[in-house]
Amino acid sequence: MLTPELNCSFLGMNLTNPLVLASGILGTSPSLMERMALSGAAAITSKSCGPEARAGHPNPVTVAWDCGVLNAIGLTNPGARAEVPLLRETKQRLAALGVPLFASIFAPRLEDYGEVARIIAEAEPDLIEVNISCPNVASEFGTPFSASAESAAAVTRTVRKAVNLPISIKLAPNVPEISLIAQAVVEEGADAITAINTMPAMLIDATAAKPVLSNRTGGLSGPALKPIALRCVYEIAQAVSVPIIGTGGLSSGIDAAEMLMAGATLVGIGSVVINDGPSVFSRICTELATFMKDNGYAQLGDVRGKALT
Amino acid sequence: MLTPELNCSFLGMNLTNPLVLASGILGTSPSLMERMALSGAAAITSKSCGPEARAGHPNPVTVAWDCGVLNAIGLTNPGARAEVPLLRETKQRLAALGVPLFASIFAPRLEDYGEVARIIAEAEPDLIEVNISCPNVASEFGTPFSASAESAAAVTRTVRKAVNLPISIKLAPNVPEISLIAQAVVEEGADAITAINTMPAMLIDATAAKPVLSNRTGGLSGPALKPIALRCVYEIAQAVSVPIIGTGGLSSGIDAAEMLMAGATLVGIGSVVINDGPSVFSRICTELATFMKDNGYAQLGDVRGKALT
Amino acid sequence: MNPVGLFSAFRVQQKRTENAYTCSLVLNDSLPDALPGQFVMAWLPGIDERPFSLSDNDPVRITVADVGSFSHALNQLQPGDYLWLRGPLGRGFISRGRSHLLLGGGYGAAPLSFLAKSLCAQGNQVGVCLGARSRADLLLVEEFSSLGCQVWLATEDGSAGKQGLLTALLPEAQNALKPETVYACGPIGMLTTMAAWARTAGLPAQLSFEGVMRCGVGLCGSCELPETTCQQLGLAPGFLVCHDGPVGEISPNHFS
Amino acid sequence: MNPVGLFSAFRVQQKRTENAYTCSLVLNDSLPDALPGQFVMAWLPGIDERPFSLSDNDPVRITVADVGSFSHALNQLQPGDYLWLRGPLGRGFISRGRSHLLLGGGYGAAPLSFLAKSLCAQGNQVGVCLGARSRADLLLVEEFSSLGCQVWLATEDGSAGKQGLLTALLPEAQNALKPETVYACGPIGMLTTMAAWARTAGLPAQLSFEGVMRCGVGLCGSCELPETTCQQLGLAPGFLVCHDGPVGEISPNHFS
Ligand SMILES: Cc1cc2nc3c(=O)[nH]c(=O)nc-3n(C[C@H](O)[C@H](O)[C@H](O)COP(=O)(O)OP(=O)(O)OC[C@H]3O[C@@H](n4cnc5c(N)ncnc54)[C@H](O)[C@@H]3O)c2cc1C
Ligand SMILES: Cc1cc2nc3c(=O)[nH]c(=O)nc-3n(C[C@H](O)[C@H](O)[C@H](O)COP(=O)(O)OP(=O)(O)OC[C@H]3O[C@@H](n4cnc5c(N)ncnc54)[C@H](O)[C@@H]3O)c2cc1C
Ligand SMILES: Cc1cc2nc3c(=O)[nH]c(=O)nc-3n(C[C@H](O)[C@H](O)[C@H](O)COP(=O)(O)O)c2cc1C
Ligand SMILES: Cc1cc2nc3c(=O)[nH]c(=O)nc-3n(C[C@H](O)[C@H](O)[C@H](O)COP(=O)(O)O)c2cc1C
Ligand code: FES
Ligand code: FES
Repeated sequence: MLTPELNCSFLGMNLTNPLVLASGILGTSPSLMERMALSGAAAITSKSCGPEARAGHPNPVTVAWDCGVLNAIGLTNPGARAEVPLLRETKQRLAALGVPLFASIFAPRLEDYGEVARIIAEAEPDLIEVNISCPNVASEFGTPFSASAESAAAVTRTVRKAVNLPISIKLAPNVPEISLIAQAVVEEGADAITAINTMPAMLIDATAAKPVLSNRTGGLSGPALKPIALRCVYEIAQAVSVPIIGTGGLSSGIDAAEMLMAGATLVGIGSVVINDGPSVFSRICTELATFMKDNGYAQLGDVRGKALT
Repeated sequence: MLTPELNCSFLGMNLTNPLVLASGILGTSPSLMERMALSGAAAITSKSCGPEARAGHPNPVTVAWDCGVLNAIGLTNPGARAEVPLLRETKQRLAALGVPLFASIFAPRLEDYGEVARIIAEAEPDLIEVNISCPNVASEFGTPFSASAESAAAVTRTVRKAVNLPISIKLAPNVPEISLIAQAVVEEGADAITAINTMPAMLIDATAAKPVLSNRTGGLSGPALKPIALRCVYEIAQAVSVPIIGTGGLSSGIDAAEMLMAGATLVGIGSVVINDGPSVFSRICTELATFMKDNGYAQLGDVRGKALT
Repeated sequence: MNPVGLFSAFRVQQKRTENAYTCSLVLNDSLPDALPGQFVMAWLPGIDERPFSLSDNDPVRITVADVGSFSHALNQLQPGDYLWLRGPLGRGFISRGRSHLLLGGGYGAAPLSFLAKSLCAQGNQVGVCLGARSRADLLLVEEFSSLGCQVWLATEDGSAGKQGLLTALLPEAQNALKPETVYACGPIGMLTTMAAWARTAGLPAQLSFEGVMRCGVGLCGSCELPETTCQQLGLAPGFLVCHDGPVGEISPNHFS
Repeated sequence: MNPVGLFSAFRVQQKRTENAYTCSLVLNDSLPDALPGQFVMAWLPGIDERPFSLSDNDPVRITVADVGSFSHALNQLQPGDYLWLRGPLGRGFISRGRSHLLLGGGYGAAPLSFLAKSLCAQGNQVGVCLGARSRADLLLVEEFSSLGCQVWLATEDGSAGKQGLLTALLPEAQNALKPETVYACGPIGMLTTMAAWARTAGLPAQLSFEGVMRCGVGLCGSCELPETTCQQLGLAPGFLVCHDGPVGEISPNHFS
């Protein structure tokens, strides 16, 4: 059999493979984003950016163990205005490699989403990913907009009106029925859905008798999240027909194949960067190609949605 | 330092330690329940029982790996009427050991909860645990009652009216704000809260290109669930003052201590039974006592809620 | 948790017909650290999942009697087809002594062939009693012989070996072999008869039980042996076939 | 994922004052497989968490200069107090050749003491250049001497050793030692000067960098070396101090 084709099309963009760097992993530095594109990330999502500069939470902000990662970085970002030149620079470097840039945004209030989107649009990213699901700022911002179909739809409407770029809405796993929220945002014009963000969680150090993170709670990612993410994507794929960026706990090419089978068009790669470093993309690509070859899949389209039927 | 005291009081019952067998683990057979009480479980929760007999889902119903367990047993039970003699026998055997019996119930419709509770009350369990959060019957029963404060409150009201026994409501992790649901059920008269049930999840076998469980989705338990459970209990403990049976992913005495520190009064032990078998309770008790001794805790009250402040 | 808890995909390498309704499926790999008496949960996606003893592990082999829809589907598999297994699960046989008597009723011969192979490889003396309805139903007879075991047969219709029940072979085999331990796998009636005989003979017995397997890892409780069986055999009540077994060890003293 | 990612509780076994604002905390255990040059994230619950190099690992020791609130809190710890660490993190020094020159500015001496100990234990020839503002600021001088290293000193005020910057010691040390590799830890200015000198001398250099550590495991991006620094030193852009470093290796050829 011939080498399987990993290239795929996503909202009119042509990607060399389905792997996308997930938002927040290694921030927004042009050199780091470029480094991951060189390693094989077919698209790059930048760290979520909001209206104002934020330093993020004090240390500890991350712990990792064999089942996953807990983080509460706290949406560290330079603020939308200062982010624009950074994204421009990143976009330019990525464009040279044929890699699209997805710019992630968030806002504390509904009204701000439109404004942040408009500012970030100046950097001309290929897509705006709308983070309505960061679990690590609830004490400041209140319940995330991902909590209900209504609030998720309201944010989508606001961003949809503000910009002409493709938008993907990033959903949270801690809801009773994620497919209803997916339907609501698609009805408001979301071009894609990114699922999922981290799951709100906490680790306590028994000897210290204290939560490990300074923010006390954090977001769970990595292997422990995979079964949750697969289930969310599986449910969303049955409810809507827009493409899904399936994200959560993927660490191998086999994991990526499983996510595609659950109905994802692209797969987000995040916490596994801990193990391999930025070069993780080339490993996962190779593994995915090997899996496809061994199992007689000629192209990604044959893998996609296979577990749905 | 003296040997730490593990005994504790829970809704007027005196328990020799804080470990409770979680519902559904090893069913409702009197001999198995007795076996776990003999190994050190200080209280036993029976498998959830509903109005009618259910065979449960076809195989595969469980897979386990290093980060956790996925199950979709499908609420196998003999129906409330047939359950009563089983529970009577269990209650009698446990009473001889000074171990209380918590009888878990569920129902597909709101109306049925009262009826099931009334029937099960005939067996005179020490507490009725109201399972409103099983993720594995959604395709038959619709969204679980744990999904909103309103539906959770409605079930609590129904059961509260039906029986005079203490009741604990078992909550689900896949909600945006578990503390609001906890408040709602306490307002309706819940004497305790059990948190959490499993997290809805899915595993796909890439080679088979199919979900592994016959029910497709299942409930995630075991180590992957621990950080989620700790966070839920931590949030509930800050919102209500009734005792909490903190359950999810605990595999050691240190884990149990962490759960107590998050605000639990008792700790539920479930999936870890896979590793040690029914004798797991004695190991966890010993580890908890050792931890307390090493860290200068004389009694459970000193550990409880320690991470809240 | 349990590293053997996820399915691995195997391929059928060879299929051997054992009798009119039983085949052995030889797969393309072994399972790490599998012991005779342990079992696997075999899964055919979209069909079902059921427990089968390992009848060999070099590579994995299962010997399947066609008794219902899933075992029928397994009997239809052809070389090259996929089969998914999780395991090895449960506790297997533990070799005690140097001379061993194995008793297999029906497809109970399956785990015993793996046990016999391992015992013979260690230079032990092994005798095997096999029973079935008639000659055509006997399983793995040649395999045991070619391993060097002494073999006794019993059939209900007398078409091979002694006419009657398998357990009727016990006195003769004991005389010939002077076993230090007896091992048995087959229908529950055969197991209890064997246990009673072993008690009288003052021999420790290892019995491989069956139960309805769902989780296969000691979580769901569905494979519990009936309390009366436990009492009868002197096993602690609440015996879980998947976790405490499938092999239960019965000392001649603890029998009641 | 990363098994070193969770905190372990240690206790201070011994506290040694190194100078007016620096102490070494000797803990009650070692870290498995820690290498010289690797670091730990040290956590005091309710206070903060910061990176520190291992200055020894038999048992763990960190050498802490009091420069701000967290390092001050560490300097207040007493024997018996708890300290939580996750690690060892990052990439450490790699011994190349048999003769080694180590260059430590300020608390940069800390990881070099662990390196020197390990190099000397393997019978290598080790020279150490240490620099500080004045005699009272020098760190671990006796420790290096007692390991059997040849030691050169420089102070800005001339109160000990040569007056001037540490890097001024390089020609003399090179002449005496003929090192095959140079290793340095200290302020970034010192590292770049050292790197320039190493290029001229045709020697490979291993430099231990600092960066603002948050995750410490290569997830957050906060410890990236400035792109200009990477360019200047011939490192690939996007160098993450916690993942690619703290020790970066620079060959004399790749320097631009
Ligand atoms: C530990 C163990 C080892 C076994 N080893 C072998 C073996 O080596 N070779 C072999 O042919 N058979 C073996 N069996 C029996 C085998 O599992 C059953 O024959 C098989 O499950 C029948 O499934 P079916 O769909 O073909 O039949 P069905 O029509 O479903 O049932 C036929 C009979 O199989 C049994 N059965 C049904 N479901 C289960 C279940 N989930 N778990 C266990 N038994 C069930 C019941 O007794 C039932 O009456 C073993 C069983 C156990 C418990
Ligand atoms: C890999 C590495 C190894 C180190 N090894 C040692 C050592 O062995 N001994 C030693 O005394 N110091 C060491 N440091 C420096 C030490 O981490 C800082 O001195 C310490 O963080 C200061 O914290 P503070 O709260 O006391 O001071 P602050 O008042 O917070 O800051 C003082 C200075 O410390 C630095 N700093 C602040 N926050 C961080 C952070 N999160 N990560 C890194 N640096 C920060 C900044 O340069 C800041 O200007 C090392 C740093 C790194 C990156
Ligand atoms: C350190 C870290 C920072 C993150 N920051 C963001 C962020 O700023 N915006 C966002 O939408 N998601 C953020 N996430 C979530 C990831 O994009 C991703 O959804 C999640 O980690 C699950 O994928 P993974 O298991 O592959 O890491 C962050 C995750 C981690 C681990
Ligand atoms: C096999 C299995 C069956 C379960 N059955 C029930 C049930 O019938 N009712 C219920 O309320 N919870 C049930 N649960 C959930 C457990 O009681 C517990 O809440 C969950 O498994 C988390 O705890 P653990 O991680 O310690 O297993 C079941 C869990 C498992 C693994
Ligand atoms: S099959 Fe579930 S406990 Fe044995
Ligand atoms: S500290 Fe987070 S990437 Fe280095």
